[in-house]
Amino acid sequence: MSALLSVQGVCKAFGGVQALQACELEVHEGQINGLIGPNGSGKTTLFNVITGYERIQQGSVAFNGTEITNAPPDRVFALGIGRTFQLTRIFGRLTVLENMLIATQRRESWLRSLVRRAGSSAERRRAMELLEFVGIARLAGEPAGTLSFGQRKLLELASLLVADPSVLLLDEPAGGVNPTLIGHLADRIAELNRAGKTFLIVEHNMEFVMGLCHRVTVLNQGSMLVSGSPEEVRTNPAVLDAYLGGAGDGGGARDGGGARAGGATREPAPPAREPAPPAREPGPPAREPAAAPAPAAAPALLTLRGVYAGYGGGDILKDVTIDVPEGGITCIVGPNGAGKSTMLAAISGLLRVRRGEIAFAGRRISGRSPREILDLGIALVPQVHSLFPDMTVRENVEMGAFTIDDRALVRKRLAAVEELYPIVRERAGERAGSLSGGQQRLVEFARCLMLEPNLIILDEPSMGLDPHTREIVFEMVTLMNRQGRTILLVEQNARAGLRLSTHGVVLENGMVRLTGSGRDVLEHPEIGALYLGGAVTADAAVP
Amino acid sequence: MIHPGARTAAARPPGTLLRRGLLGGVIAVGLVVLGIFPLVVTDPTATSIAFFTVVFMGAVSAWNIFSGYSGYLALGHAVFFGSGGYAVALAARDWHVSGGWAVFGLLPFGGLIAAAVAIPFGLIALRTRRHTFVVVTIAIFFIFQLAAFNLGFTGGTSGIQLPFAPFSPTTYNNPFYYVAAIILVLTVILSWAVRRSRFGLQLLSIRDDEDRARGLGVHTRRVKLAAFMISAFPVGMLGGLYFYFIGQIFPQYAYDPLFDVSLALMGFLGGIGTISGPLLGALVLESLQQYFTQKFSANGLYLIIYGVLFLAVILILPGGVVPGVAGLVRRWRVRTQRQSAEAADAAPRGVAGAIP
Amino acid sequence: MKQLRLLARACAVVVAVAVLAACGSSSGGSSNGGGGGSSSGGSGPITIGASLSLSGDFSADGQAFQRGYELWVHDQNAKGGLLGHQIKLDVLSDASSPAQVVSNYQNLIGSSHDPIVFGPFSTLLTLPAARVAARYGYAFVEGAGGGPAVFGSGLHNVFDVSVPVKDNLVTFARWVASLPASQRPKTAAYATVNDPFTQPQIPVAQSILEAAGVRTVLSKVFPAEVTDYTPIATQVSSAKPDLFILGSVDVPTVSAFVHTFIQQHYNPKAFIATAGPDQGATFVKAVGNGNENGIFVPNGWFGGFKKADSQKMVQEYIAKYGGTPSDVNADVAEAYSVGQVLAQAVQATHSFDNSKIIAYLHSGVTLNSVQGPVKFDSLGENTAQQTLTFQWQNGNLVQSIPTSVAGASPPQYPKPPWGG
Amino acid sequence: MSGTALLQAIVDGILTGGVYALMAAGLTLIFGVMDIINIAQGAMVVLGAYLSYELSAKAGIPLLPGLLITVPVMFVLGVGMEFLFMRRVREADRAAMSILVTFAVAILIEGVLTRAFGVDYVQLHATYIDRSIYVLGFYLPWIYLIGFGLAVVLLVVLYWMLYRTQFGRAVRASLQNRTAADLIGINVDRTRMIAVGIGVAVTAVGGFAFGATNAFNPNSGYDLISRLLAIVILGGLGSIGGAMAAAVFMLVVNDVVAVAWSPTWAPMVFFFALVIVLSIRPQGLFGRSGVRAQ
Repeated sequence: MSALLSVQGVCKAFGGVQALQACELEVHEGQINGLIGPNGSGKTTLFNVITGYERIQQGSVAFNGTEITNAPPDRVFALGIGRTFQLTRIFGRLTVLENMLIATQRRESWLRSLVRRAGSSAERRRAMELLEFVGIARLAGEPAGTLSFGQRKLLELASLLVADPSVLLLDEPAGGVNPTLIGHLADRIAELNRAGKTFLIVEHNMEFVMGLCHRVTVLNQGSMLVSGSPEEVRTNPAVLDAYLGGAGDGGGARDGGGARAGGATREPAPPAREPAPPAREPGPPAREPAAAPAPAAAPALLTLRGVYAGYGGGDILKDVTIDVPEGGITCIVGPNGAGKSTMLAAISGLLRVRRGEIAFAGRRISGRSPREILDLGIALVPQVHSLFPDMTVRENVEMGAFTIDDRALVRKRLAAVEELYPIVRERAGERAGSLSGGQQRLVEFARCLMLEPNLIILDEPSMGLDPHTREIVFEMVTLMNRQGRTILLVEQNARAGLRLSTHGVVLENGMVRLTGSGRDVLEHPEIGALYLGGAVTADAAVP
Repeated sequence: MIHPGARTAAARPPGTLLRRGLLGGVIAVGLVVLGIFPLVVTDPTATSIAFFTVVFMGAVSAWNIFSGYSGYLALGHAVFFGSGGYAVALAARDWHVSGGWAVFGLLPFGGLIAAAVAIPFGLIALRTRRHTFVVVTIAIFFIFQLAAFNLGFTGGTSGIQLPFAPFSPTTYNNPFYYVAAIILVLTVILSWAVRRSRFGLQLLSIRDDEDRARGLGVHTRRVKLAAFMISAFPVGMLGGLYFYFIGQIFPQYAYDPLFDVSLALMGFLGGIGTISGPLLGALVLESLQQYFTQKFSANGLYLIIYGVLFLAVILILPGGVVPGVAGLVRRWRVRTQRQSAEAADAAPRGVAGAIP
Repeated sequence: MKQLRLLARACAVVVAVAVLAACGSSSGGSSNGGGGGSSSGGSGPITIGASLSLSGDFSADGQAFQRGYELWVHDQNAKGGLLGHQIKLDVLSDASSPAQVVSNYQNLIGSSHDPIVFGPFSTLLTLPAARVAARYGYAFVEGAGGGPAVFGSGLHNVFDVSVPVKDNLVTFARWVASLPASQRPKTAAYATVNDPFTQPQIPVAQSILEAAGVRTVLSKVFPAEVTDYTPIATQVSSAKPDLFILGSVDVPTVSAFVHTFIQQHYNPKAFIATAGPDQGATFVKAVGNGNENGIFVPNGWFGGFKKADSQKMVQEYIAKYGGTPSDVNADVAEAYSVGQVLAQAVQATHSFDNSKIIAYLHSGVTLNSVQGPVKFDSLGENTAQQTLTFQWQNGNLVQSIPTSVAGASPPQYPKPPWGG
Repeated sequence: MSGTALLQAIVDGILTGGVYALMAAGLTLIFGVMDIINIAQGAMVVLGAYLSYELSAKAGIPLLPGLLITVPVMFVLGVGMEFLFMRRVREADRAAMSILVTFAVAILIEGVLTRAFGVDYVQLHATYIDRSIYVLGFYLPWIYLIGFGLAVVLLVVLYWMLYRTQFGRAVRASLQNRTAADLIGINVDRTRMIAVGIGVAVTAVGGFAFGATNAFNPNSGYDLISRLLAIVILGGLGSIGGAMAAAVFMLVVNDVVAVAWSPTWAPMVFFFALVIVLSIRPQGLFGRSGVRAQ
């Protein structure tokens, strides 16, 4: 079997940092290739090089025998290589359907394209089918800018499929997508693959990668570590060491790296939970959301009562009522577009609450400015990068204490945070923008600790992180919790999230579907099937 | 998001029919007004102002085809206006074209020259983006203006005279008006065609995320350059017409920075990226400006009135008149929907159910 | 997306109607104002229309012109108006924009039916305006459209009461040439803005001076919107010519050169600027008290002009706007002369019939104006009047060349030191 | 063409560059840092000049001390402009809409000035304006030295404010990532308002320098704006030092060409240089590419 896409000796450096180091990669026709590796190992850079977004001085890229080194993106696409982006990129001011009509491999003159109507009825039909497939057909008429993160990812993939390229480069297709959907995604990828499509997939979800891929390549520090069948890779000590981290994780990867990561962090956890022991008990299994779990032991720190909120006058949250018990970790799960991020925005004051009330430690906070809410001790770490890319790491962290004028206090806190997050000291002088995804996460955590908040709200903390980093992040979450901070968590990696948590909330279509202790939710039969995805994926995927 | 979305989708078919009808009606009325204006209002002041207004409506629509759809803010279209003007003036002089209708025949030539100028202009300017692009267009604009001053064949500071048109003074403006009106209609049709074409969609995708568009096989360079040329052509024709009407072309008026700004202002005021926005913006601004200048000329008073009106509009409708109004309408629709929705949504409360 | 287009179109129509109405009413209103004047002998007021740059690039001159026109109207009405009609002035503003000028003259002639129109300011606006007037067969008497472009245009109805621009510097040049070789400047430098008003003047003067053996050490043309005058001015001052001729259209240009010369410790024996020094007090304010002295400016007229009607006008001006004779801007006299010439033509032809007026003005008669005699050639240039050259002496702008003119005070040469 | 003449031209260019830098400093702050294209910058320079004129001519307050009054006045103007209009403009089309607002502000300023002062030209006067010192065969005019000095001082102050103070951090933060800025408790609206205020305030100093070296009237501002924009972009958006360098570069090119060749071609040569530089370095001489999330 000849290599359809081959990368040879590619080097790429940004400033001093060597992103790719004599990198080799072979993608064989008709295969699903996994590309894994720690954050900052150059996976995305490699994608950019292949698709012509980054120019290289050394090395070569060949597709189907033709040299495409440094070919412009449009040419690469015309040849049949399509790609998605880690931080999804869609056309915000166009409607979802219009987004679907842009991709083209037709080499037509602009004059021709000028007289051709955008989207023949056939094209539109195809577009709707694909939207149907990713499950956002009902949004066809909406401006793409209004979609939730997960929905954007799906749209991005769908808009790519329209032009049906022969090779698809997917950058974390499962990141931020809800587990059930990941299942369908895997099925479809497998199906497309059977239809002859070749895939190169960057993904941190081991369950996904190992179950789906015929061949897995591991990058480390800009060059290929190993390449082989999932089994070979999974059992390769070098990989375990460099990437999968926590011993024994490899074996159970099929059961979900995330789950293991969660497991790994659970061991140190129990003492952490002392502040709120009752939460560990199964507790009265079923209850109205109004009544917080174990009210006596853990009074609700944050309460939402019949909250309505949304953008552009429309409601996304509808009559949401939740209690976040003090000292616990509450995890919110639910499908994409269920309104999870919207809820966090409403809590932190970024979004106006139209009806209902949010109270924190007994004080009404709905209707207050982000600043006031911050001062009350609520810190939010949003889903996508929230650092100031152009400032140094140190500056970024110090900015966390922007509202504190007492320099001495700031210095004290900074020292404390540096204790907890050595990276803040190690990379103090570097531009935050130059850090890898995982490192940025940690810096964001560090920054939100500068105000020593009582409630920390984390939106998808593990998104886009390799298993190893993810473990660290989860450890940090439990650690912060152990230090007495209440955590409110939105986690797409639902299993891991819930294992970590004392309480779980399931959100659907902007309404609370279910509340209970973490374990209740985790083990609830129907819920599990619905939102947590199962081992389904892998089986379905094996051709 | 989802519920309203579903509802609108459901409510669309009857809505569109109604809208189509109204739209057609309004377009018809617009065309009629455009067609009979100088016949109804024979007053030369009015027709003269109408002429300049129509010229600007055309020019802004053309500008919008590039800047509005691609999102690249060009402040150099005076280059096309002036080049078209000079092309027509020189052609009329050197080919000894007698005044009258013959000169109108030269306008397409002016347009072609403008489009030709757009090629090197675009090749250089379109390498840059955002603010840099804005300033590069300004710079190139000045290069042309200075060239017109310093090069011999432009007649330098004395400019070039265009032939006299032997039309009767009382209806003198009408031929010019109607030629302008024709160019305007064609430009609007072009704008509409672009908007619904595959090409237009590619332009819009460039506006939203150029790199991603390239990644989806859009030949961004070519598309942008093409759009630049397309929008240059009508502006060049209108330039020729404008200076034929004025009778003399001077460098400082051919390449007038105020022209650049005016296009942008009219476009933004009406709302760029839409078809009707530029028309509206030019219609209001150019006519009011000429009217005010005549009436409230006394020491700077008209400037103050003009400025205040302007700010008032921006205050009420930030983001341009057309999008602004649209936004209000949308919000109003959503609100009404929500009221109806609330009744329905009252039920699901129970769903937040306990585990059995 | 759809309903917004709809709405926009709706608005568009509404506005269209509104504007339509506005124009309609405007024309209706003003036509009542100005109409009917064309009948000679009646006693109703007669309206004279003009468009002036009351804002924009030419606003300074435009407003001076308005004063000139108003003064003339006032005087003429005092004398009983024109053919028994009181005169009403109908001034519209063009923001120094050609498009506006065209609309305005269509308004004045076509809509308001003003039987007579006067010219706007500057060659740039005179041309488009004159063409409109020509269409209607109107005589176009103007005072500030002297550029060759105007006379080259083949318009039969244009009459410029001022001296043709290109001869502006001749008087001065001849005087310099006439100086005894010992005193005559050895070297001269020329700098001019590229403008239809100034550019034609320089070569004429230069040829006369070079013929008289005055060596040209520097000759520069600079753009109207110059970024920085200093390099040119410094270059002049380091060339140290005895004579410096500056082709300027406004005060800032002259002022910039003056200040740089002072800073560079350079003081030419003679310094003439084609426009700017004629702006009276404004000029003095700009260059700074005392620095104006010794600077020449060519012109058809000056505040201290020993001519009965001129002095009368100046007194009225001062009575109305204050200041001293040297504060009176030459634009005022140019505008005033336009009125005078027109009045003589109307009285001679005893009608407001523009064709008769045009014929009369072309007939080669010599008319009178505050600026002196006026006699038009076939192109509409004023051939009768000779250019005068003026000089700032002890804070006053006085006529100095030719010395033969009544009340001329001899030129200060060489120029006194700055501030002196 | 003698060497000294060239040298003289370079010196002139550098000194006049200082004056232009003064006028552009405010613009680079507003345009570069706040993403507002301020068409009114020219009009504001003229306004500043008139304020200085009024104080010195009518109230008899000398020019330089007068700045202590004109600067705060202009600050208020800027704050008002931001508060009333800018903040109502959506993030997405701020750059575009700001053109509308600032143009309206520009003609308002022109209108008011015309009513207040008429259209006759005026110029600022002070004993030192016509003085100059003799150094190595060159006469260096005091006013330009002062202008240059002020420019340097202003540059340092602005730089310090932007990169060394908490406020400066807030300004940069709210530009780089608005949501994050909100989340860490920065009052983004207020920060923007003050920043715009400062940008307009420093324009008062530019007005002084402009008015002392040029005769001006209410519509002298229009010729300036395009050059100031060019300077800001060439220097690199938001780079204050860049603006200074670009201003000097522009004037030196202009003056040298004017002397060595012809003043009529001087601006053209500069604009050619500008286009070439920008098509090679779109982010400008001192701008860092991708300062904003694109």
